Amino acid sequence: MKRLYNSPDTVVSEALEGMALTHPELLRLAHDPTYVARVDAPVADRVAVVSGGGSGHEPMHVGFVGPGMLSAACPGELFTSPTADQVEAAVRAVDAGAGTVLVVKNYSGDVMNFEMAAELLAADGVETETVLVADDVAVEDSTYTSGRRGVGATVLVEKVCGAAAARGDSLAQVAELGRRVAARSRSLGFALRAGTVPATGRRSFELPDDEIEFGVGIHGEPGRERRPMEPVDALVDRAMAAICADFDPGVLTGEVLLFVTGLGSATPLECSIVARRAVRELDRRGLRVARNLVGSYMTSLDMLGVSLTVLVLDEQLAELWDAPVHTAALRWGA
Amino acid sequence: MKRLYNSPDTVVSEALEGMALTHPELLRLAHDPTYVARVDAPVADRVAVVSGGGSGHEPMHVGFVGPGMLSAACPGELFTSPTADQVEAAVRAVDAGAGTVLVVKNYSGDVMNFEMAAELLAADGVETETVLVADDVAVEDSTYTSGRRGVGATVLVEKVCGAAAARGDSLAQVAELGRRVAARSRSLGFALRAGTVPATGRRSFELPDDEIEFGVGIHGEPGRERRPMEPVDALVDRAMAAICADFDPGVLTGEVLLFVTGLGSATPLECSIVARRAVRELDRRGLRVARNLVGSYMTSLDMLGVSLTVLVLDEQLAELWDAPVHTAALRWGA
Amino acid sequence: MGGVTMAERLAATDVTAVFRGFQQAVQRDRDLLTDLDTAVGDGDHGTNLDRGMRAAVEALDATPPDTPGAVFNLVGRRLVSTVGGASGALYGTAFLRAAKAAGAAPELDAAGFAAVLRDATTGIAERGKCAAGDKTMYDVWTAASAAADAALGDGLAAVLAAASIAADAAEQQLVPWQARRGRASYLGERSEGHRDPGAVSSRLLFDCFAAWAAA
Amino acid sequence: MGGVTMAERLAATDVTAVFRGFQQAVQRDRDLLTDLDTAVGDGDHGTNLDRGMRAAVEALDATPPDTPGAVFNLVGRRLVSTVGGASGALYGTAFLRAAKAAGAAPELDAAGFAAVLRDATTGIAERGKCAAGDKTMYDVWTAASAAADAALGDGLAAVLAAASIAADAAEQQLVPWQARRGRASYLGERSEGHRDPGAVSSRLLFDCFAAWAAA
Ligand SMILES: Nc1ncnc2c1ncn2[C@@H]1O[C@H](COP(=O)(O)OP(=O)(O)O)[C@@H](O)[C@H]1O
Ligand SMILES: Nc1ncnc2c1ncn2[C@@H]1O[C@H](COP(=O)(O)OP(=O)(O)O)[C@@H](O)[C@H]1O
Ligand SMILES: [Mg+2]
Ligand SMILES: [Mg+2]
Ligand SMILES: [Mg+2]
Ligand SMILES: [Mg+2]
Repeated sequence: MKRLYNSPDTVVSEALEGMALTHPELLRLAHDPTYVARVDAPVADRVAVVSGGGSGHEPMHVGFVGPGMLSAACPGELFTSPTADQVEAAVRAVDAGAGTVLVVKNYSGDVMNFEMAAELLAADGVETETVLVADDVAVEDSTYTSGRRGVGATVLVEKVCGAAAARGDSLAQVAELGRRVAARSRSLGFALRAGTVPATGRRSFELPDDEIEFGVGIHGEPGRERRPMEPVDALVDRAMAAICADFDPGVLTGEVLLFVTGLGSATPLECSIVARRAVRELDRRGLRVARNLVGSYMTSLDMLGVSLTVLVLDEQLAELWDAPVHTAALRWGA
Repeated sequence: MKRLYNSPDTVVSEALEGMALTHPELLRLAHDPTYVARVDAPVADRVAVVSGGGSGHEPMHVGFVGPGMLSAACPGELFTSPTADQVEAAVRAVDAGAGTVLVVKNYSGDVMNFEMAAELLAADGVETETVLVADDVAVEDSTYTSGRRGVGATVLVEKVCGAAAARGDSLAQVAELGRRVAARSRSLGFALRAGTVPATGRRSFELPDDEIEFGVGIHGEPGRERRPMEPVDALVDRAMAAICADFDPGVLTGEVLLFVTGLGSATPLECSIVARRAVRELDRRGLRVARNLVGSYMTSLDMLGVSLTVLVLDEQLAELWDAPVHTAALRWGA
Repeated sequence: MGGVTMAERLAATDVTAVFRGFQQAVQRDRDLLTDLDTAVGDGDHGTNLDRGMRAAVEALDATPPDTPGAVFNLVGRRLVSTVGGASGALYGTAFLRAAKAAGAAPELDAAGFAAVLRDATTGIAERGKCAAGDKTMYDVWTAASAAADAALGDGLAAVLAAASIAADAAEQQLVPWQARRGRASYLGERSEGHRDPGAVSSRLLFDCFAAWAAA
Repeated sequence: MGGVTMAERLAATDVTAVFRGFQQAVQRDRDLLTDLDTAVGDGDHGTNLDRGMRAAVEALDATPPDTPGAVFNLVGRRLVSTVGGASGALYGTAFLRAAKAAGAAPELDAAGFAAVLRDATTGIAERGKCAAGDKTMYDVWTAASAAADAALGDGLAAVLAAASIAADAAEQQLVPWQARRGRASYLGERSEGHRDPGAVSSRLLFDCFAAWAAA
């Protein structure tokens, strides 16, 4: 399948060069090992926030590096978590002595590589706190499995931690706020078509014209369930039902943040149509969508689908969400 | 082909409802006729800026409504220019007595409907100035044809006119600046795959696996030339050569703004890879890319391709580009 | 012209009947028009005109006008406000000009119809900034108008038949040409060999006038 | 074990030769590993391990280490810094633990190898927070390690052969199970009936040790 690449091997490195070339005022690209840091890092007396993961989810994470969000991002190969080396080097580059929060999506590879980096850094006196994101209700949560995948809530955790760090919160405080966002978020995604893996030029799974993958992940893995295709409103209702049912009793009240992300090939028209139904569904449940983010912020190559996230807000989280942010992909108040 | 729609007939109306629901602080959606205006319009003593065009190019134009950019947008049916009624009603809703600049892409349908609206408004004492955008070098410019299509430069014209209007420029001044941007911009796009028309569920043209459409438009019409597929750098070079060769002698010097827009299904990775090469190509020609915008800001449903625009900056245009803008799709300094 | 009595005047109800016929023809050939427009344009001509003519016929049903001019005016206004695109502006302008030319006359005879057609055709040229040979609907209208003028002496039925025959011929004649206006012009030489969607829908309109006369 | 003389000790050059063999096996079976990972994971296991083992062999070529421990250390470090993903951390941890267990000894005998394997296997369990039966590469390693321990008395060649046979059997045994760790676990029951990519690549590694002994 034709794509806008030069060669499958250079997709990640060329895209990173492109990002650095078009955002010189914001980003610094380091090689061997690869990471992307704020040009002005380390920022004195501020906790650093570092994330990373496999590439193919752009703008996450590199597009979220900048004042008010990430201090650095470690992009791995396509869908492959970064190496411990990358994480270690990125933290060393941005840590200002106040410690670093690591935002880690709950995948074996990410967890293990960030953990190895944290061990190496700890041995050297660099303090880190890990915020694990595991919001995907499509996956059964059990101590007998690897637990849930981290998906959309990652973006929200990064925004809130970045804002807390910017206002001068301590390492423990920034981590606590990140964990609070993670704990109060639930997500679910569905796909009509898988993404195209650059190396093979093939889709990572094939779907007949009348079926979809419900509860799909963002790494080309098939979803939890294959279902018949339905009009998008029905799919949104189904996703919302799963998301809302998963919150602990009593948690899901008051004001929420709705995050709708296209997974790669969903057009803005489609994202808006999904958001319309999601807002109405939440409304119907007596919840107020006090904040929202709609667009393609966490993708899975060119997958055709969306992922929905609901975060139960409190006053502090709303305030940190509204705080200024200046990154390539998310910007306001700055 | 499966898409995230409920029905082909409701794509535009539901997406507009979604936009209005998720941006209540910014947008007001009017029906019969349909338009989207800034909630705070008319803004006293300020020139209004109104644009519009067929839907399917989101976030253009509705995503550019807000302080510092458009006062209102008139979304037509998919790929169909808005009716004169829509334009007339939108202008009446946002004109503050200081006149309205109409930003019109050079397509017969757009030109004629905006012209009819302007005639009706003039008869009623509402002053308008039209800025025609015709930047697509893929189309031969000749008085014996409809002239060039308006593509990427539209976004730049809307930003600059919006900034000029916000600082209090007169109708003539805002229009002059818009025309200056239009005159100093050149664009070209190419596509590896056409978009999927909702009504038919089919692509608007089919391409074999080893061919592309070069000089493609944004309405599903085939390009000027069908060419063999090449690595993306070669395509970017080819586009840049056509763009640069088209400027009048002496114009293309100094600082430029590079605008790379994905046409619907180009991933952020792909847009960055294209931007990387485009910056280098301009650099090689002795031009400095002083400003850039990279992302999917003007699309053609889910077309897989990109469009490149080069605007030759001057001090005033750079300043207006940098001025605060707060819209759903473009936001900085506010 | 197979009718028993020759139709020599168009009253409001007659023009309304023609537009109903046109609406049905457009609905029937919607996919053809859209396919033609997919090849050289943006694939919406059938949908556009179908949407507009439905709205026009609904308006005619709701408040039946009592002069041909009022029928043209209502159809023109509905097209302007529901179609969009090039064809919305062009058909809209044509019918609004036709309305003006028809004035308050209760009926149109051969000369009246030819005059109306002349003004409508001029309206298209002005709105579209197009000329004969640009390969647009204007070529069909101007051919029909010329034929109508030439047949003036033979009465209304002959005028309508002549216009329809000329429209059909013009539409076919355009096919090999290169488009110089509208979206098809972006294709340059690649527009050659394709039928022009607006020319085809215009031909349907003139066929409906002729069919009314022949009924 | 078709060799003329039985290989009873692993020197640095021997371990290096085994890793060269592993690199070639991974390169040869890269697409298989990737296809297996496409079915239950994210389709990168072959590419990941191929990238890492190429880097490891390059490093071994550039600065040949002179103890088995140093070989394990170099390979482990290269994997940690070039692979990423679960397998980078797991293979990396395993070989770094093996290096520690091997210490500065110039050669490994049967007991030495079994001890190294034991520690490496524990490293995987700790890093992966996994247990036997989770359907991961750990099942292969723990089976190989147990078999090696059981064959201790029969010498190094027997230990390596036993480990390889046990690894092969374990890999096959996993197929019908449901995965409980790693990406495949997200599939729940849909993981049943699929081979585990990490188990298959681990099996290749033990086969390479056995092949060295049998050469
Ligand atoms: N400038 C013009 N002058 C005359 N006719 C035109 C012009 N532009 C377009 N047309 C006619 O309009 C038709 C296309 O109509 P339609 O598809 O509904 O509008 P759009 O081109 O805006 O999508 C063409 O086939 C052509 O006959
Ligand atoms: N938590 C874990 N414990 C043990 N082995 C694991 C664990 N997670 C993954 N694995 C192993 O790693 C293999 C996948 O490796 P690879 O595809 O390279 O990494 P990733 O899953 O990050 O893409 C699986 O087949 C499995 O054997
Ligand atoms: Mg992986
Ligand atoms: Mg159109
Ligand atoms: Mg059209
Ligand atoms: Mg994998």
